[in-house]
Amino acid sequence: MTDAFTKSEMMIVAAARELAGQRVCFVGVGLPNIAVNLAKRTVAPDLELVYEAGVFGSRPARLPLSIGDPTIVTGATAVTSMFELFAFYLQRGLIDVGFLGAAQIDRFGNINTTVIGDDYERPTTRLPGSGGACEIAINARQVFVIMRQSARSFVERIDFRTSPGNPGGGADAARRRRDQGWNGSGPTVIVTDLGIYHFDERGEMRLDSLHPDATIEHVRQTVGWKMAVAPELRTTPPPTAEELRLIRVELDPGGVYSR
Amino acid sequence: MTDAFTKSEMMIVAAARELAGQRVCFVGVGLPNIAVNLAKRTVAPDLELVYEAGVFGSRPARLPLSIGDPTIVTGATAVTSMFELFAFYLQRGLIDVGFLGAAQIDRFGNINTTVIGDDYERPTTRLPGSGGACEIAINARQVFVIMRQSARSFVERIDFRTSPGNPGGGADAARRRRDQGWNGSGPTVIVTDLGIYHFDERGEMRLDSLHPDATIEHVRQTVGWKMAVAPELRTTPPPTAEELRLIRVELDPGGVYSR
Amino acid sequence: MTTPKVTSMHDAIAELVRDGDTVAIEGFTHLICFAAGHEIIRQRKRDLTLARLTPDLIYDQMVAAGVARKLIFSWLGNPGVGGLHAIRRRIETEELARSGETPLELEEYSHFGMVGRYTAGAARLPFFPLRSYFETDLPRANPLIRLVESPYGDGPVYAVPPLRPDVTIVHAQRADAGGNTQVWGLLGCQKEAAFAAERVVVVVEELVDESVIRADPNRTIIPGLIVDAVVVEPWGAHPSYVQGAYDRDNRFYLDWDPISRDQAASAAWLDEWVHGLDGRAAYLEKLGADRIASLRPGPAPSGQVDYGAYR
Amino acid sequence: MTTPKVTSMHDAIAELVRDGDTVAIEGFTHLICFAAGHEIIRQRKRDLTLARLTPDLIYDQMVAAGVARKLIFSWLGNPGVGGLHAIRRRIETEELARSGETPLELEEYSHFGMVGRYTAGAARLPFFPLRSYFETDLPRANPLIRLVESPYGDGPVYAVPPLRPDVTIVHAQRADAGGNTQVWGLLGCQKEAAFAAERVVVVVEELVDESVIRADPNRTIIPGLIVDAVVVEPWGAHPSYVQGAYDRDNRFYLDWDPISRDQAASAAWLDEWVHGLDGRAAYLEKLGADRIASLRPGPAPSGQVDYGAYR
Repeated sequence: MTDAFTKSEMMIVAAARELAGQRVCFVGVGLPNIAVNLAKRTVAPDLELVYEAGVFGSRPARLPLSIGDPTIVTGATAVTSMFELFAFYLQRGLIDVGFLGAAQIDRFGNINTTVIGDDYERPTTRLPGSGGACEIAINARQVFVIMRQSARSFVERIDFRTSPGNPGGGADAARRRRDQGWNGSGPTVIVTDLGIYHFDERGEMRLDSLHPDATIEHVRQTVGWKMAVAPELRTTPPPTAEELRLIRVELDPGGVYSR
Repeated sequence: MTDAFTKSEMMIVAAARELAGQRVCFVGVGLPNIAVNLAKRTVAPDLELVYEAGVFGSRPARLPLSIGDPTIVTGATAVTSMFELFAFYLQRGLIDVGFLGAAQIDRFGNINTTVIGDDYERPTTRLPGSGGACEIAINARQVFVIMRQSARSFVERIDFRTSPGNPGGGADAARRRRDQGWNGSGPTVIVTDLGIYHFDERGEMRLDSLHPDATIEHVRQTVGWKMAVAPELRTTPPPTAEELRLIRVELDPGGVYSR
Repeated sequence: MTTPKVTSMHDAIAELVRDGDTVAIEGFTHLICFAAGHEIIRQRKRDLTLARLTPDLIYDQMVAAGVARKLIFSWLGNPGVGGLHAIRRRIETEELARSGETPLELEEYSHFGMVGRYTAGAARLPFFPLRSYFETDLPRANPLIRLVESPYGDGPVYAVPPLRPDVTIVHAQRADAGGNTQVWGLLGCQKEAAFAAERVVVVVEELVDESVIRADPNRTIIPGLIVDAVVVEPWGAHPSYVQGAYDRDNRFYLDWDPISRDQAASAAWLDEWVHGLDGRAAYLEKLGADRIASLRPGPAPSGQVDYGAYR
Repeated sequence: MTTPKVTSMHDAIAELVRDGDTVAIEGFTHLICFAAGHEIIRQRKRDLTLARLTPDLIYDQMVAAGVARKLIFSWLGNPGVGGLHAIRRRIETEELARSGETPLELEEYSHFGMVGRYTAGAARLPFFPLRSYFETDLPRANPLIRLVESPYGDGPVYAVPPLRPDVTIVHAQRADAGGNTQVWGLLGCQKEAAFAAERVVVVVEELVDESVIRADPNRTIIPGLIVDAVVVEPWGAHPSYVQGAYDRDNRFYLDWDPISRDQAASAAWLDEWVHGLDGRAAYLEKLGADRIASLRPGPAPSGQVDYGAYR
C-alpha cells in the first residue's frame, strides 16, 4: 500500500465505481454509505438512496451516524412505514443494488452475520443477526459486499447461513431463485481491502482485480478455499485525487470510516 | 301511522336509541348515517364515527353525500389507508357496531346484497355486492340492520349469501364464529318501518317491538317465514319532539332520507 | 435527480394504455380520475379489464362506451344515488336479451379482498390471507377466492390472489415533475394499486417544485420511481372531488341516473361530453365557470410541523 | 369525545406493565422511548419478554438490569458502534460460564419478519406470508418460521406468526389528552406494534389540543381508541432522537460500549442514572442543559396543506 491512500479509501472507491449506471440503491451505514454517496457524486449522479428505516430519495446533509439518522429524512422524497419499505420497495423488486456486510462468507457468497460457533443457541460469538440482510440478499437485483478479508471471514464453511448467495452453485442457484420468485440475481460484487471479486458461471467468487500493492499470495493466505482467479487479472486503478478529495473533505471529514 | 312523523323518522329514531352506550360505530350512508348522528346527539354522546373510506373520529359538518364525502375528513381524528381501516380497525375487532343494509334477509339474519335470481352469472337484478358488508358482518361486535320490510325482502331463502348472520342457528353460529376467529356476535338489531327485531337463543329473528300503528298482521304479511314474536311485545315509543327536531333541522333538513 | 415525466393526457393514455390491458383507476370516492377515463373512451381503447373497488360513474361510462370486457370489483353502484345502469345492462338476463349486448365478465370480491389483492400485487406476495368469506357464497361465485391452511394449527382462512394491473391511474393533489406524488384526505388504496402496477400514470391538480415535496416527505404516497407519466389536469376528478380543492358535484351523480338507464341517451351523452370535446379544458368550459366555482370549499389549513435541519 | 388519559410515567408503567408481560418498546432508530425503559428498570419489573426489531441500548440496559427473560428481535447491536454486551453476556458460551448468568431466551427473525409479525397481530391474521428465509438457517434456528402453501399452485412461502404484545410503548412528537398521536419522520412499525397490543402507552414530547390533531388527520398514526395512557415526557427518547426536536446523542452510544462490557460498570451506571434518580426530569438535570441544547436541530418547516371546509 502506498502512503497516498488507505485500504478503506481504496475499498470505498472500488465499490463506488462498481455502482456506475445504477439507479436505486439500498444503503447500509459505514463504508457502503460513503461508497454510495461517492458514486452519486461521480459515476452515478442519478442514484436514488433508499434506507431500510423507510426513506426513499434521501439527501443526507451529513454522513448518517446510523441507518435511521434524522438527516436521511429531512429533504427526502418519501418517508414510508417499514412495512411499505420492505413490501413495496424491496420485495416488490424496485431495488437495483443492496449492500451487505459479512462476518463470514463462502465461495458462493453465502453470508453469516448471526453467530460464530456450531451451536446457534450457545455460540462463541453472537453477531447482530439478519436485520434486513436476508431480505436484501434475495430481493435486491444485485448484491454488493464490502468487507475486510481474512482467513476467519473468507471460509470454506460458514457457521450459519443468514443470507443466501448462490446456494448450490450457479445454475442451481438460478433455478432456486426462479422457483422462489426472488427478484435478485444474488451477489455480484465483493470489494475487500485486497481486491475486487465477481462471480463466475459456477456461481463462485473469482478475483478479477487486485488493489495496488496487494498480491495473489496475500489473497490466498486470507481465503479458506482455493480462490478462482480471472485469466486476465487486472490491477485496480488507485483512487483519483478527486475521489480522495470527496471522501476526505465532504463525506468523511473525521475519517471515521475511511482511515 | 300518525301524521306527526314518517316511517323513516321512526326507523331512524328506533335505530339511534339502540345505540345507547355504544362507543365505536362503523357508519353507512343514508338512514344509518342519520341514526348514528342522532344517537351521538342523544343517547351516545361519546360515539366515535368510523367510515370505511378510512376515517376514524369523524365529525361531519353536514350530512355526507356518500361514504367518502370530504366533510368526513376535515376535522377528523385520523385518516388511514383502507388497508389499515379494514385490517387494524375492523378485522382487529375495534368496531362495536356496524350497520348493514339488505335486499334480502332471512330468519337468521343472513343477508343478500349481491343478486336477485338463482343464477349468479345472469341474475334478474344485479345488486351492488358486498363492498365491506361481509367484513362488517363478521368483525363488528354487533351488527345493526335498517331496512324496509316486505315479502320480497324478508324471505325464507335468500338468493345469495353476501354477509353471514347466524348460519345454522344460534349455537351452531356461535361455534362457527369461534372456529373462524371472528370478533362479532353477528346481527343483533333489525329496525324496519314496522318494528324492532332482536335475535333469540336459536339465532332467529324475533319481533320485540311494534312501531305505533303497525300490526302483527301487517308484519306477518311482509315476512316469508313464521316470525317469532316476543311474549311481551312492546310498542315502540314514538319519536320525541327533540328527536324530530334534530332530524328535521340539523341532520336531514332537506328530508332526503327521512321523508 | 429524476427525469421529467410531464406529458399531456392524450399522450399518456395513447402510450401507456393498450387494448386488452388491465386498468385500475383507483380512488375510493375521493380523487377519481374521470379525465383519464374520458380520454380512454375518446381514444376508443378496447377489451380492457377494469379493476376498481367501486366502479362508480366513470366505469359505467367506460362500459357504456364499449371499452371494457371485464370488471374486477367489490361494490357496484352510484354512491348515494342507486345503480350503475350501463353495467347492469350487460349483466342482467332480461336486459341482455333486450339489448343484445355482450355480457360483461365479472370477478367479484369484498372491499378488503380487493385491498388485499392490490397489497399482494404491490408486495409480490403469492396471496393475501383474510378472515372474510366463510359462510358466504362469494367463494362459489369467484373460484379465485381460495382456502389456505394456517401453519400454526389454527385452521384455514381464505386468501385472494395478487392483482397486478398493467396500468394504474391515480389522481392526486400534487406531484413534482419526477412523479413524486402527495395526497391528503382519503387515501383509499391508491398506493397499493400503484405499486402493484406495471405502469403508473399520475394526474394532478397542481405541478409543484421538487422542494415542496421534499419539505414534507411523509405526505408522499407514490415515489416518482414507479411513475411513467405525470399529467397536469386541474379539475380532472370532477364530478368526484379533491380534498381541499373542490367538492363532489352531486348533481352530476343524480343526472347520470336517468341518462344511464337509456342506451341512446348514454351514447348521446358520451358524444356530447367526451367524443365531442378534445380534452378536459373544453369539458370545463362546457361545464361553466359558475358550476365549477360553486364547488370550492372554504379553507381548513393543516398547520405545519418541523422536520429539523440536521447538518 | 375522549376520556383524558394523561398520567405520569411512574403510574403508566406501574399500572400497565406487569411481571411476565411481553413488552414492545418500538421505534426504528427514531423515537426510542428510553424514559419508559428506565422506569421499567426502576420499578424492577421481572421476567419480561422484550420484543423489538433492534434491541438497541435500551434493551441492553434493561437486560443488564435483570428485567428480561427473553428477546424477540431481528437485529442485535449498538447502531454504528458495535455489539450489545449485556445481552451478549447472556448468550455467548464463555461469557455465560464466566458470569454465571441465566441464559437469555431468543426468538429471532429478520426485519420484514418482525414487521410481518406485528402486522398479523394488528390485523388478527393467523400468519403473515413473506418471500424470505428460503436457503437460510433461520427456520432451523426458529421453528415458528413455517412454510405455507400458496393456494394458487405457485409453491410454498414462509410465514411468521402474529405477535400480540401485552404492552406496546411508543414515543411520539405529540398527542392530545385522548391519546390521538401524531408522528413525522421515520414511522418504523409503531402503528402496527400499537394496534397489535393489548395495552398501549404513548409518550410524547408535547401534549397538544385536540384541534391541532384534527387540523391534520393524515398525520395521526395511533388513535386514542387504543391508547391506555399518555405520558408527557419531553426528551424522553434521549439518547435516541425525535425528528424536528433533537438529534441522536452519539456520545452516549459510544460511552455505553465500554460500560456495557463490564458487569460492575453497567450496574454502577444503572444505579447512578436510573435507580438513583426519581424520573426523567432528574435525568435531564443530571445530563446538563448544555448537552441538551447541543442536540437541537435548525428549522425545516413542512409547509401546510388545505383540507377544505365542507359545510
